Amino acid sequence: MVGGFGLVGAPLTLIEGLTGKDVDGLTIISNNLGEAGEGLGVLLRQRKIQKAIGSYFTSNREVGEAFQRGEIDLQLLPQGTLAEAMRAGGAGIGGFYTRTGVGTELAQGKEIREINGEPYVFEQALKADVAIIRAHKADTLGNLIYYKTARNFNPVMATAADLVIAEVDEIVAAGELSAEEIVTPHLFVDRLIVAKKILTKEGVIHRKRCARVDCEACCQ
Amino acid sequence: MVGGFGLVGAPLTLIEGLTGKDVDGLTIISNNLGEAGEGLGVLLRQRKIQKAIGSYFTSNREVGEAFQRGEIDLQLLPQGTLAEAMRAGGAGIGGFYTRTGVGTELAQGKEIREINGEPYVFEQALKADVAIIRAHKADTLGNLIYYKTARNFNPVMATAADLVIAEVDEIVAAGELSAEEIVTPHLFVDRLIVAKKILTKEGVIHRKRCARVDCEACCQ
Amino acid sequence: MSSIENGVQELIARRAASELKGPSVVNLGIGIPTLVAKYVEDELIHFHTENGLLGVTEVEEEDPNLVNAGKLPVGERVGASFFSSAESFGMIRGGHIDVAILGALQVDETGRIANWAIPGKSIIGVGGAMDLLVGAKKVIVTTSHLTKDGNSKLMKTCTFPLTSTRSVDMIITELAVFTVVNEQLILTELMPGATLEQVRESTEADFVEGGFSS
Amino acid sequence: MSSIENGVQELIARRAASELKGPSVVNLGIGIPTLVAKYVEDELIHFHTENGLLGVTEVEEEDPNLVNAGKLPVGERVGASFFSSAESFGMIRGGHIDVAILGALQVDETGRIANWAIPGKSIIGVGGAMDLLVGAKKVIVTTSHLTKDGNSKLMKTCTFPLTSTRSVDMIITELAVFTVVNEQLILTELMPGATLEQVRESTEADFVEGGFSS
Repeated sequence: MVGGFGLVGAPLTLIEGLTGKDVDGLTIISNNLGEAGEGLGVLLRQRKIQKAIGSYFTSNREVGEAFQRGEIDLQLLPQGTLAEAMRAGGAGIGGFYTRTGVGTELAQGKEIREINGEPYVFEQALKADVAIIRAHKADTLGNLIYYKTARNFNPVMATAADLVIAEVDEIVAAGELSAEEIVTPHLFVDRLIVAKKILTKEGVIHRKRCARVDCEACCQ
Repeated sequence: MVGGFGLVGAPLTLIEGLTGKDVDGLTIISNNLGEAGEGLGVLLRQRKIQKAIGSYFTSNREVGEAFQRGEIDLQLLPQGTLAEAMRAGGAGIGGFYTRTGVGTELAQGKEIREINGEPYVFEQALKADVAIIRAHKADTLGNLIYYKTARNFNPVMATAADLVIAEVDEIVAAGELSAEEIVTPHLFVDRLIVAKKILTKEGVIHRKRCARVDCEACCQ
Repeated sequence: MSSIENGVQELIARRAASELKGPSVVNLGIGIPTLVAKYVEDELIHFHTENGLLGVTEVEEEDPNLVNAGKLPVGERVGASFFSSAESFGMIRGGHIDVAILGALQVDETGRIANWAIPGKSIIGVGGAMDLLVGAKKVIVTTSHLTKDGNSKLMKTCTFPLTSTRSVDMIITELAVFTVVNEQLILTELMPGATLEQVRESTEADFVEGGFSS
Repeated sequence: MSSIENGVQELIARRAASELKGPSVVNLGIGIPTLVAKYVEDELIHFHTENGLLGVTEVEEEDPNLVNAGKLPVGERVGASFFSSAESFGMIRGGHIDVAILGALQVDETGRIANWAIPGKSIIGVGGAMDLLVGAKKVIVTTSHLTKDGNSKLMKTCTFPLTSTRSVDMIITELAVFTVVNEQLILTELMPGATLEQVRESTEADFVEGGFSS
């Protein structure tokens, strides 16, 4: 699983790390596959992705091209079903019924069940071996908070993978995040890194230093 | 639906309001029915409750007595299934599969389905006409934040009823609650009142004034 | 985009805006729907975007991490809140959104729409459209009346895959406003400058001529 | 409660505490399990309570709105977080809790437990026990070996309704520690002062005598 809504809230540093790794045959669960040549779009060009499960691959025109060339399998889900399937995976729910998609091509071949007189379609939970996500701040225990609409799929993915790696702007001492405002409690998070590749108004940039005052201590 | 885990996080002022109303035949969805003679326990004594759906009625011995006398119907759900059924109701999910309860008396008569080789039991969503809940602070738009473990079932009930009335310690101006820390966005909340009956170390007390500095303005 | 096209879009957006009454929570789709917000002044109308924000407002200072579902920069109003995609679609599917304003590629004569896929092209994107159609209490479609080739978008039957079996409640084009009652299109209003003849000629779908004002 | 009973409970709780290794997240049930926390010093062990708190610690200043699942006042440690019941049980069912320590009324010889209902009495409470049994990675039962009437709680078959079809991983009583392997009880340890004879006499369930230390 890879967090983000397009590039917003995507773990760009971790994705870059993956582009440098000798892996292939990946199944990626993510709303999109980045943009052409950005974010997950780089992994697509490298043909490391065998299958993608998401809701809106249209944001990267190269996905459709790769699909037509038979280079990638795509599984399309309505965006709410995608989010809910991850939540189910993370919360130990095996599957659920939603009205979304009933009577459309995306419900073809899926079980339909009437509940209180309305038709619902059965959808299975989604889980992943690894989730790479983007948060704003982590504390040293791994508690996370997010920044504005960069939250999107990240908190739900944090619950739904065996190994969860979070990329953050800053790591603060335990106790600095209020117990009431923590969105992802630390039990969901396995590893932390500080973001080096970030989304700005001018596009994706590399930064040598992270946002910490004592940057030297954390970024070499 | 009535929020709270026992008396903790229960909307005691609203419950008291209900005890003074000429209603009966209520179906109450709540983890417990208060304690003997406290919270929902008062409604029980008044025999206003026809049916209760919850997970732990043991905390009020009078529930078992009323049940044995045939004065009340009880539907018992595992606590996680209860919470999840409300979440499903609020999120437009018709029903879901959980492993919880499989092979026990609480799954009797319910559909069992195998998913990835494991048996799961089907549970239907729960919705209510009205939810009365307890929060810590509301802003004037109806956004809510909670206080410590008084949060419990309140946020999920806020999503699962046609009419949601929240009882709070304080109503602040819109903008005073941070956009990142709001737990219940205002679209879920229909009415607000300031709590007059509160849980303290010394038990449940009435207070004449609320917690606001400008109390006169809000509590006559 | 030509300035005529532009003018048409603004006209439709303004008409859609006048349909909104507070208090209500409104989700705006990509394209014409996004334009609706600037014609709304009622403070009791709150805009929701499915990527996780209630309280969308016009952008003041551009922030790459504060965007709407079309990935365009937006602002947050006082009293806004952020939440995850799972929570956001819980709001949508759970019936907590009063109005969704969506674009459409085609509308059939029962008011059902197609707006996510074109036969012959790879089907690779759906986004939140299907969720909004099942979940929003009221759905308003804003669209140009004709395709670029001059064919009616209001058809007897959609030739593109349907987005939902649910009929929308209202269709607003540059020529007319239709309400949908019992799966039937009712012409309730002519848009400024449009004639009944024009609407009849430009509409393939059967519709009932309601007691409309022009 | 007599001081002997008290001593027995503390003995069991201390033994259960020694089973915990950080980093881990541990959920403590009502009764003896609650006592376990005070014997744990490892800061990498975090206590979870299903009513919505990760980071339970001993109470410093009593707060009526800061309680555990037994509704007893607790404290919150640095780095704690609060969440709703729905999220809390998502953690439990979703496999995010490493260890649950629970009480039991009966344990059968395959390691399954009954701890929520007594036949003949109205069944009016279950709480979170069933969720913890299906969700926690490891389940440890702490219980007195005998009922108040002197009957073995470790039985061939439970006569009370089962809490789950899942076997627990370990049973700790004042007499012995059993691990459960392939649905079989293995005696792995005698508790201080207990003899093998005593365990044999007090245990109705069949068990294997492992290579244990006393």
